[in-house]
Amino acid sequence: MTMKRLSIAEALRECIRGEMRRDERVFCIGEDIAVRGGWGGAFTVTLGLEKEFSDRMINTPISENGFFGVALGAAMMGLRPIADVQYADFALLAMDQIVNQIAKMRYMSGGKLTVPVTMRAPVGVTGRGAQHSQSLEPFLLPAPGIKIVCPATAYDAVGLLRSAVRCDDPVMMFEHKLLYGSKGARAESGAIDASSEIPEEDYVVPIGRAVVRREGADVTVIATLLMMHRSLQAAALLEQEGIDVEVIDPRSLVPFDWDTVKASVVKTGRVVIVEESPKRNGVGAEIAATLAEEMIDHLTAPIKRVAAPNTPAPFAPPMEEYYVPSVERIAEAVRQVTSY
Amino acid sequence: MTMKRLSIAEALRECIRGEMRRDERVFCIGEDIAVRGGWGGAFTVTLGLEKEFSDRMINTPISENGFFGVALGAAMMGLRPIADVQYADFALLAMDQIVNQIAKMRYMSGGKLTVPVTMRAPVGVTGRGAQHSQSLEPFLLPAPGIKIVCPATAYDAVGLLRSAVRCDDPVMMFEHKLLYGSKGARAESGAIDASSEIPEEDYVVPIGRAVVRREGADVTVIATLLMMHRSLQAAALLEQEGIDVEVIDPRSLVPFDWDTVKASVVKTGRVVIVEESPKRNGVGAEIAATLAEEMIDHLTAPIKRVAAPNTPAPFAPPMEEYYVPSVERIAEAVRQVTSY
Amino acid sequence: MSPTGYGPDFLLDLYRQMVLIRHFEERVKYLFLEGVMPGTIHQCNGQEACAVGVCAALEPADVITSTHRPHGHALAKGITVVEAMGELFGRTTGCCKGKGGSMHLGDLAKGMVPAIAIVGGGIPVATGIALAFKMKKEKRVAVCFMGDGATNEGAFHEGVNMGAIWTLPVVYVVENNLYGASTPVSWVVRTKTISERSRLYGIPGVTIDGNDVLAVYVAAKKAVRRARTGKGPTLLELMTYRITGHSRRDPALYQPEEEKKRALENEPIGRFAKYLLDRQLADQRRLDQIAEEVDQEIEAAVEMALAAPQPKPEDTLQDLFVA
Amino acid sequence: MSPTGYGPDFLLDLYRQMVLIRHFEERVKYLFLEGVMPGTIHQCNGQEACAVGVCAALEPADVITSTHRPHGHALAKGITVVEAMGELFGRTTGCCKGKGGSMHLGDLAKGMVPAIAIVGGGIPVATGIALAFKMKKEKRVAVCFMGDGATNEGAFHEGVNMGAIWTLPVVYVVENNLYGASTPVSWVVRTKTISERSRLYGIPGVTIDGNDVLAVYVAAKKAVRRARTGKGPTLLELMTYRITGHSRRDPALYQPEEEKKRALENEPIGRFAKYLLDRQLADQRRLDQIAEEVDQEIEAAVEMALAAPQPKPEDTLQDLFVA
Ligand SMILES: Cc1ncc(C[n+]2csc(CCOP(=O)(O)OP(=O)(O)O)c2C)c(N)n1
Ligand SMILES: Cc1ncc(C[n+]2csc(CCOP(=O)(O)OP(=O)(O)O)c2C)c(N)n1
Ligand SMILES: [Mg+2]
Ligand SMILES: [Mg+2]
Repeated sequence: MTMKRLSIAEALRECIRGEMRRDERVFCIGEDIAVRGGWGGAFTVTLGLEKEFSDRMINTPISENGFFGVALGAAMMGLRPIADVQYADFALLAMDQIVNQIAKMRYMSGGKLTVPVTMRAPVGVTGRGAQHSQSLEPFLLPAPGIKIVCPATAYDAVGLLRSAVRCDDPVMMFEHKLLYGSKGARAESGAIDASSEIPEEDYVVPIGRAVVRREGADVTVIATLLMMHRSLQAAALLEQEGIDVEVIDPRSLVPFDWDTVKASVVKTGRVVIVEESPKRNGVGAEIAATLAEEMIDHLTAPIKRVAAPNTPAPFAPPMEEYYVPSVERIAEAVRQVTSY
Repeated sequence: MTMKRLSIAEALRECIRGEMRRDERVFCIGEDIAVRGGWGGAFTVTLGLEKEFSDRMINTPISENGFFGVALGAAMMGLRPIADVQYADFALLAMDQIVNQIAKMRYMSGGKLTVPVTMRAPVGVTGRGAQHSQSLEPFLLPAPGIKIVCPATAYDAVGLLRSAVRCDDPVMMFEHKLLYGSKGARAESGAIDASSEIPEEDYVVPIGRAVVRREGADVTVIATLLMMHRSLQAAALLEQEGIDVEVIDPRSLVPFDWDTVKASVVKTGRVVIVEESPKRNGVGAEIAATLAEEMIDHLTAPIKRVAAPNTPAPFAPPMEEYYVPSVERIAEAVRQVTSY
Repeated sequence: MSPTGYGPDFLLDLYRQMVLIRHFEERVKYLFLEGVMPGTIHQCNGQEACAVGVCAALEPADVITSTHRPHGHALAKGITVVEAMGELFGRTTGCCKGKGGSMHLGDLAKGMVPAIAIVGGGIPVATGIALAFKMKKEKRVAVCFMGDGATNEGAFHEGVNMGAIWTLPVVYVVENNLYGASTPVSWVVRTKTISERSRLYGIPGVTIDGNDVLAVYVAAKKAVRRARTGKGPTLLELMTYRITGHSRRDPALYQPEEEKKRALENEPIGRFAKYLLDRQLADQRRLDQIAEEVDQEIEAAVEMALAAPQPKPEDTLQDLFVA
Repeated sequence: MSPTGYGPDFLLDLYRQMVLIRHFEERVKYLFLEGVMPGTIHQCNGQEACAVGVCAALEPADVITSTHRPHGHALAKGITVVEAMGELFGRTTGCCKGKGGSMHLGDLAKGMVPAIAIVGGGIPVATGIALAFKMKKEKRVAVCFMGDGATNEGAFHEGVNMGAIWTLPVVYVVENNLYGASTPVSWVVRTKTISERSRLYGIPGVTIDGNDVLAVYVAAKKAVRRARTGKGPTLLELMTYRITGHSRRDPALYQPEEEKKRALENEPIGRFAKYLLDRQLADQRRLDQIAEEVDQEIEAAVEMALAAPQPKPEDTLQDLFVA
């Protein structure tokens, strides 16, 4: 079994290439994804794919609501679109097609049709101000009918994208700008290495399965994407203080792997949930609420959520730094719940 | 002080009329709001207002994203629009203008401008299937920059709308189709009487202030809109079983009146949160999460959320009845937490 | 009226379909007002020639999208009265097993996507259906029904533009009934016709008498052929009128009496009956017989629907995901 | 070139503004590549005549909306170099106190809404600004800057349609630089010009050489007069070219070399310099002097910005709500 070390952007590109070779029903649709001399979408994921798949890289006008609807129509006819927006913020323009149509169509049909649409959207606060920074997970979690995945490593990105493309249900994949490892003109300052050894073989990461990134006995930290990496850094820091942190990466938000999380909570009795969105009704709200409903007898300290404040993302670096949960803020939250 | 008994639809109509008389900057914008022989929006709220305010009832094309953007532009120039969508579901078409523009504009300007936009949207599952039934609260709670109110009575509808129109910030008011008391061709089957005695004088209900609808010692039930009424019915039922239920109507979701809720939790130690949305990341998620973070030592039983299942709204009546939390389901949840 | 040369079977079938839709709507309205039928309804009385004329130009494998006002489209595309009535009653025998209801009638097996009740929402979807046909090199055509009001939605602009730039096999059919809900089209559209809007996208647009079923059929046939032969979309504007309320109990007081009166004189079924009688393609007895057959079919469907099983409450939890 | 009859002060001011914008962009690019300036940037090199020509036709009380590429619009509408540079550096002296950044430059006090970086997002907003002017019976005009790519967004359709049906005092300005990001306009628009799209809404549309600052000024003047006198919107398409990357370090490899070369020969500042020199409205020394003054102004602004206070971290929590 040969392996290659790939960044998330590279790994996704090779994964899409492989899926398009494997299944001619798979195609890509989005803005700036198929221009020679262009960037392969906003973060180089589809770079160069138009050379091999000239007919299956549909480069759209700037019409987000429109092309998500197009993806839906094509999917109902048996194709398997991968639709991407350049920034998750722009998916707000397509909320009708995503939430009212894509998510509900199978249900409204009485289960008679399938909607195998894969959607991709980059999230994260990265120096671009309020309209290019949102983590859209909280806006899609309340929408029944869409599976949601959030890979933090290249290995998971490939495995989850394969699962998504092969799944007959709509799947939204949120990717983090600072984890892509995009290169050249599209490199990001502040990027973190999320590359992995990618096996040659055709593996998948099942949707709905969490992974324990680090085992620990004292406290359970739950985080995805960039916050997962920062949580691992915080855990390393806390180790020196004698705090043994378990870090769980849910990887999928819908369906959510409650078994893994609950098993950890039984063990540690303490929970910190970290996310990059504003706190109100974020990802952590549902996790904390469910644990409060179902696990209260196992909790030996109050649950703690670490999140952005309830404001849009500010531009200036000192404010942005304050806005996004830092390693130190995560560590401090862990200290609080362990010293409760 | 003279009073008139008015339904919510009538009370809102008189309130809007009063605000438009008081302040010539106030105007209404939306679909089918100003047609003679029409219905005054989808639920008769603006019925006939075009006779008195022919220049200030802006009847738009079917262009939701567009007219919310128009409202924003007009508001920045000093007018005070009241924009409404016919069903909250359609606000998903306007999420860019609502979430990316209206909510962020003041913040992005560094606090230099104001966005006095009032928005109104009818919610509730009412026999119309999956695309005319959503409660949109969960989709706006994660968007910083919008205040959210949910009046359950005509008194509150007037008081909160006055506050909203006079407030320099964007306010979204969710109204419930079954509480309007709309008449004639627009009457709803299954409607509940939410009418109130409306004082003549110019009162307001401050945004961010909850109300205890029923005092009780054993358990705190938190609910807005239709679910508040059903919770009161459940409380009446449970009284006969010797369970003393406190029912809190937050009325505002942003800002949220934590003081009132927490005081109640200190007293009862038990919490049931009821809502009409699918459970995942609903209104109850944030309330439960916050209580789990801040009030865990006061809780003598697990928090319980009563909500719709994580599916779109089905059409057929037996399924719809199962979908929307009933008085009995609320009562059963209360019994569970009190017998814990 | 329209060019002749059609056989009487074909013409009488068009007639039968229009009568079926009209009587279906009338029966449904009655059931609704009686309180027997749940939900809300948007009916197409007066617009039958649009659904029937367009769908007559389609193959079974062609696919339509529809709107909040889908009953006529469904029946014209081959959904049976039993399947439609079952769905309106929310029974398991309905074409969406009771999950959809009136506003989401449809069945892909019959070439109809569950109707999309978000105004304009079907336009990008139909475009995507056509994209799939083109990519799969299938000679099928997508037809997108919409109202005049829908042409002001952003989705119209985005969807039609993509259909145009990619030269897709799709026909955009605008049933212009002069009102978007209660709002007159003249308030919200400044051009004389809606079909002119097609020029913006570089595709042909035509305005047709939408109450003349044969004119509709001829124009649709042409647009469908254009689509099927790879020449791209057409915007077909069908001038018609809704001779009932917008929904439920709407008395449509915003429609001027004079206008309503003219519309009643111009409604498509009476006009087509006259056409058939004038040319002796049928006699009154035959037309009456059709009406009677149709009524029997509807009545049987009502009875079947009322006798059909209701979904179980917990069926709510089914049909969301495949796995 | 364009009609004359303008005083040299006016013409030299147009020149000065264009040079200011160009040099501002060049300095900013350098600061950005050096890593001194935070964030991302979208620059308007080559498109200066659009911003300057249009804004020269406006009164201070008129209001513009802008896009992800707003530096030129901001400077042309009267935001000072100090305020703009301060914002790009995220300082409290910036026109948005560091909350906005490059993509949200603006200040209503100067008649510019904080720029809207959602493509097409400003179109309904500008329409609403114009609605307010009309309702308040103020003789002010709204101008909406957008790119060619933005005209495919639903927001374009909805916004321009409302401007048209209500006859609002608004000018829709399309800077057609032949690309939406990397995508050629010919891939996504089927009509020859974008200004033709105006016909869909029943308003006038014209296509102008957007690298000819006087032609832009004349056309804008006319459209603004039309708006101000209550005759409604105009769609103004300005043909131009971006002679820098789309953003940040983009090498713009999708722009053919030949096309780039022609564009450089056709860029607006060189052309206008030649116009001024040919007509002896200025000599080279005067033009050099302008460049030097402008550079000093920019340099001073950079220094001020670098010396200006950063926002405090907790300032993040301010400015969301009034109360
Ligand atoms: C996005 C959206 N906005 C508003 C509505 C409410 N609504 C239902 S039908 C209708 C009018 C539609 O007009 P038109 O497209 O002309 O179709 P018609 O009703 O005339 O058949 C409106 C406004 C809706 N269903 N969807
Ligand atoms: C709604 C939305 N979709 C996509 C983008 C990403 N994006 C930023 S600029 C741009 C191209 C815009 O093209 P155009 O309108 O022609 O303006 P130009 O960049 O040429 O000035 C795109 C796709 C965005 N900012 N907003
Ligand atoms: Mg209509
Ligand atoms: Mg462009």
